Amino acid sequence: MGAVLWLVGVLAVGVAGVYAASAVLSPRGVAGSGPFLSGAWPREHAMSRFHVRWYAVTLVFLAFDMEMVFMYPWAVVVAEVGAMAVVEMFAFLGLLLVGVLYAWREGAFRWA
Amino acid sequence: MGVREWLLRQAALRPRPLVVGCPYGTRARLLVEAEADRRGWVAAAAPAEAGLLVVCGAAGSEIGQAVEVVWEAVPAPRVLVEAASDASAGAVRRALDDAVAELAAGGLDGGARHGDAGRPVAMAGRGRDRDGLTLDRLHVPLGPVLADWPAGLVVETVLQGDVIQEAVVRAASAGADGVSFWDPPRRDETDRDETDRDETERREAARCLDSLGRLLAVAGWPGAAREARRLRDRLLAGAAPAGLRRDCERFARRVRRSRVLRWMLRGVGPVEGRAGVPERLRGDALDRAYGWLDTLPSPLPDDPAPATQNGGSRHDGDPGGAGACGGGQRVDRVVGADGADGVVLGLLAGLLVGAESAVARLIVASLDPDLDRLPASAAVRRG
Amino acid sequence: MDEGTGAAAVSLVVSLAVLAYGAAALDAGLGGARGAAGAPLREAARLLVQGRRRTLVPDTLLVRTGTVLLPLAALLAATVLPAGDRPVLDSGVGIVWFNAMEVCVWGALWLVGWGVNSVYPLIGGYRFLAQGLSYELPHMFALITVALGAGSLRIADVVAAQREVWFVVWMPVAFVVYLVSALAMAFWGPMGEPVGRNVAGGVPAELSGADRLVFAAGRYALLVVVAAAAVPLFLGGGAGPVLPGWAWTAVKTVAVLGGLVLVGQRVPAVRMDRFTEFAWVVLIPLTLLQTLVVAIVVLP
Amino acid sequence: MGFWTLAVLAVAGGAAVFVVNSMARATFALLTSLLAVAGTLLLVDLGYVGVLVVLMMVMEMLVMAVFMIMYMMNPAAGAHGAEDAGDDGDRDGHPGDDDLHRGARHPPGTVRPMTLQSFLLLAAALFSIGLYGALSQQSIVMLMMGLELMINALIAAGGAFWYYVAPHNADGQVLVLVAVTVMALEMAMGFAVTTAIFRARDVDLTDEAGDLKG
Repeated sequence: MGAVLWLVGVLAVGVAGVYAASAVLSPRGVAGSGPFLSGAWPREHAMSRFHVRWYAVTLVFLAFDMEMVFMYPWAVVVAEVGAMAVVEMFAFLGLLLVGVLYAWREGAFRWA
Repeated sequence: MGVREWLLRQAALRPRPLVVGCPYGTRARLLVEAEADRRGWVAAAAPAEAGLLVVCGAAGSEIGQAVEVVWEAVPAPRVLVEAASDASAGAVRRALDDAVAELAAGGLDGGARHGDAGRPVAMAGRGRDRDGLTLDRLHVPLGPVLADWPAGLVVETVLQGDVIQEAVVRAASAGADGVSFWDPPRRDETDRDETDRDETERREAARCLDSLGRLLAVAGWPGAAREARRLRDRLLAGAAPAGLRRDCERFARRVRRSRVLRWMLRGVGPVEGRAGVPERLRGDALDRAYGWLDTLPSPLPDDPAPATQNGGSRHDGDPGGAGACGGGQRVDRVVGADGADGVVLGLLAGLLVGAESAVARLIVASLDPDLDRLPASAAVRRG
Repeated sequence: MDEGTGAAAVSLVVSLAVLAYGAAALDAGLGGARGAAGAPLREAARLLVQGRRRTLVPDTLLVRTGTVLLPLAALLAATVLPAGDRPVLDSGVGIVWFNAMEVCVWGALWLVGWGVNSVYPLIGGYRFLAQGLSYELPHMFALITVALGAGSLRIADVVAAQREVWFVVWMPVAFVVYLVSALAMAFWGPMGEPVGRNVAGGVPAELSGADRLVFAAGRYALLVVVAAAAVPLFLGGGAGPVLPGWAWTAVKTVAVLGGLVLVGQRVPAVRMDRFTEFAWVVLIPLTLLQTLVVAIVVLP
Repeated sequence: MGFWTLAVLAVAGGAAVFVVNSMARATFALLTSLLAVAGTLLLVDLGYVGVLVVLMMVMEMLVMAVFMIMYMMNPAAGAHGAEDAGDDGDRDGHPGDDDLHRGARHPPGTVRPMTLQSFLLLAAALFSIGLYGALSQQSIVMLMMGLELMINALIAAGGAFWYYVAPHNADGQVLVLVAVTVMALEMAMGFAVTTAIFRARDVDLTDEAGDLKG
């Protein structure tokens, strides 16, 4: 862990160095400007309630995501536990895939 | 401060140009693009990454204002280059050389550090949409200053998320009058000789390559886009057509082979075959791209004799010759042979509503209207 | 920190920097730049002397966090990869660590995209999240298949398990899926829509100067790391005749990295509104099938 | 020392969730808290669980950010000053702040070794902040953040109990895994419900959604 902290330190020094060099070398001051909008001035802030069309995908994703919590340890012990582990895990995955099929049929993966 | 000067000199060798096309500025844009490619410069997509703002053609008041706003957003060191519609290849080269020298000297450092005071900006307002969720809407104009975008086209969109809810399509007012570069100079119908026809076909093929370059760039295929533009430049420079024809065929094969491109363009921006809609606009974006590819090798003459009409300047690497758009000759204004460019403006708004941002760009690029061919009154279409 | 780890840390930093520079130079060369070998240096020089700018009321804290998070995530992900003889962090859960650090890129891109208060970066940031939802599960299943084949989550064990036959030979699907997700993780080439030209450069569209330099360096570092991870995971690590282990690791990493950079110029961008369906309906079942095959093979 | 740094970070991040004005910042403050707790788990040899919490929480918080931004009445108040202070008056200067910040500024004078007690202290602090949030917040999504802080406390406590009380069998670790799963479930259900309510009635506040009619 010590070496990792050392690496993070090296990165921090590097990034700080870049910013320091930039502060010295670049023109003084910070230029303010509007965001790029093909030459127009924005009428409203871009930070807004961004309508995410794929929100249905996120919910399916969360379900599968949790699968991983158990699947990583499972991968390590399959050889010890034997066929039962494979059968159980793939039965579980099969159930989840049925959910995916349903979501697919409902058009959850096509939003545009 | 020797370090800073040295870094500036190094940096000036690879500036990122943001190229702004203006109405009737196609010729200048082609010259600038060819010259930038020759120097190995990579074009910028946004002012923040640019160091060079190149305005091609006469901006006029509307685009001029837009250029001003974008210019504010370009960080120093920066240089603004204006390439006149009738600039020669040599003039463009010199202007870019001057720009490099100026960048190496620190560019327009400009003491003006402007804040964001003055212009009020509100929080976004809400509106219904097809999902039944009432969420914020943003007004986002596409064009006139946008990379890989038809010169002078403005699409004022209302976005919810990244999907276009409303679109108003119009042409920005032109700063000057002129003829489309893609319509070659002619004398009279009766007076057309062999060379003129070759020239017409050559320009048509070059136009297809230009449009393909734009479409492929928007489709995120930088390698093929660059190849299309290089072929276009060679074609206009009057390179030996034999080798060019082979390269065009190879390019067309390469583009057709791409399954990913097929997957991504199929079904994008479908145009029905109604009356009044020219054949080449029909189908989806992929059909139109393949249509351009079809017209590629055929018009190239087999004999390598270059057209002599404008020969002198063409050997200068000057597409179309300096006199082409420069007045002096009697030129007829040709409104795109089939009127397709006007039709596109009518279709666009309807196609864009409901499209996601990337799809919208693909739709525009696949139709690629040449606004220089429109009648003077700018059309406005709402959707 | 003992001497071996220290050496590993130093060699990690050096090789990451060298490879990232090489990737940038290769990309510049393929992109048509003249004098490509010096192109990244010139670009760095340009960004160092470039003025700093600020858009309208940005959330600077979030932007800076996201910008710095990008190289940080790449570096931390690299700690479990053996750069020389051994990794800096010889973790028993190295594969999960790699996965976790790489996921931090989601946060980095979204923070930058949201924070600058500009439409195009905002769209880019959300595009990357949609991309994440599509590539992450096939990617995880590919990693799990590797762990399953080795019976361990430690990367050294994974390398050891390939002494006889490389995983790429009998897990081809997982390897291909890994490469696709590697492109997606580093938002590179065909998976580069979050930084696409069609949204004016996407996430970093409003960054200039030092911010852009750190972002770009982080992106190249990330590309190197995802390419380098393919070597211990699928290509037998340092195994090979004649040359020492570190040299083979380097050769294989350069090969994978070169391939990824090449693909960036050669393949059009993939949009998530089409890819998501493909990922869920084709890639996930396919990788699961691969996992099943491997699970049956490893049964005693 | 490492533990106390992380503990202070976790508590400060948790408190910041209900203090900062911008939704984006609130989400990432919560993420900071979660990652700091994951760090403490790494300190007590819970390698897999610690790294897994990092992996899952980063993804979940970004999903959170997606919904948070979609439904919150004002997604960016922090960036735009006081122009809409009316919306989040309830988040200004709640009583818990001072204590927490005092804790943050004055870590224990003597660096105590990490013990079960110190973990429980951390868990209790996180749980209280979470409970405060869950009870005081009106917005459904903010309320969920409170719940998540409480689960975060559960993760810290569960990990510590495993390490200090029963390190020889894996039950404690499984408990933490279950807590992580519960958190994801809570998010999935919460967001599904929020979306449905928002679509039907255009509200995202608990009080307005209280009646079961319609």
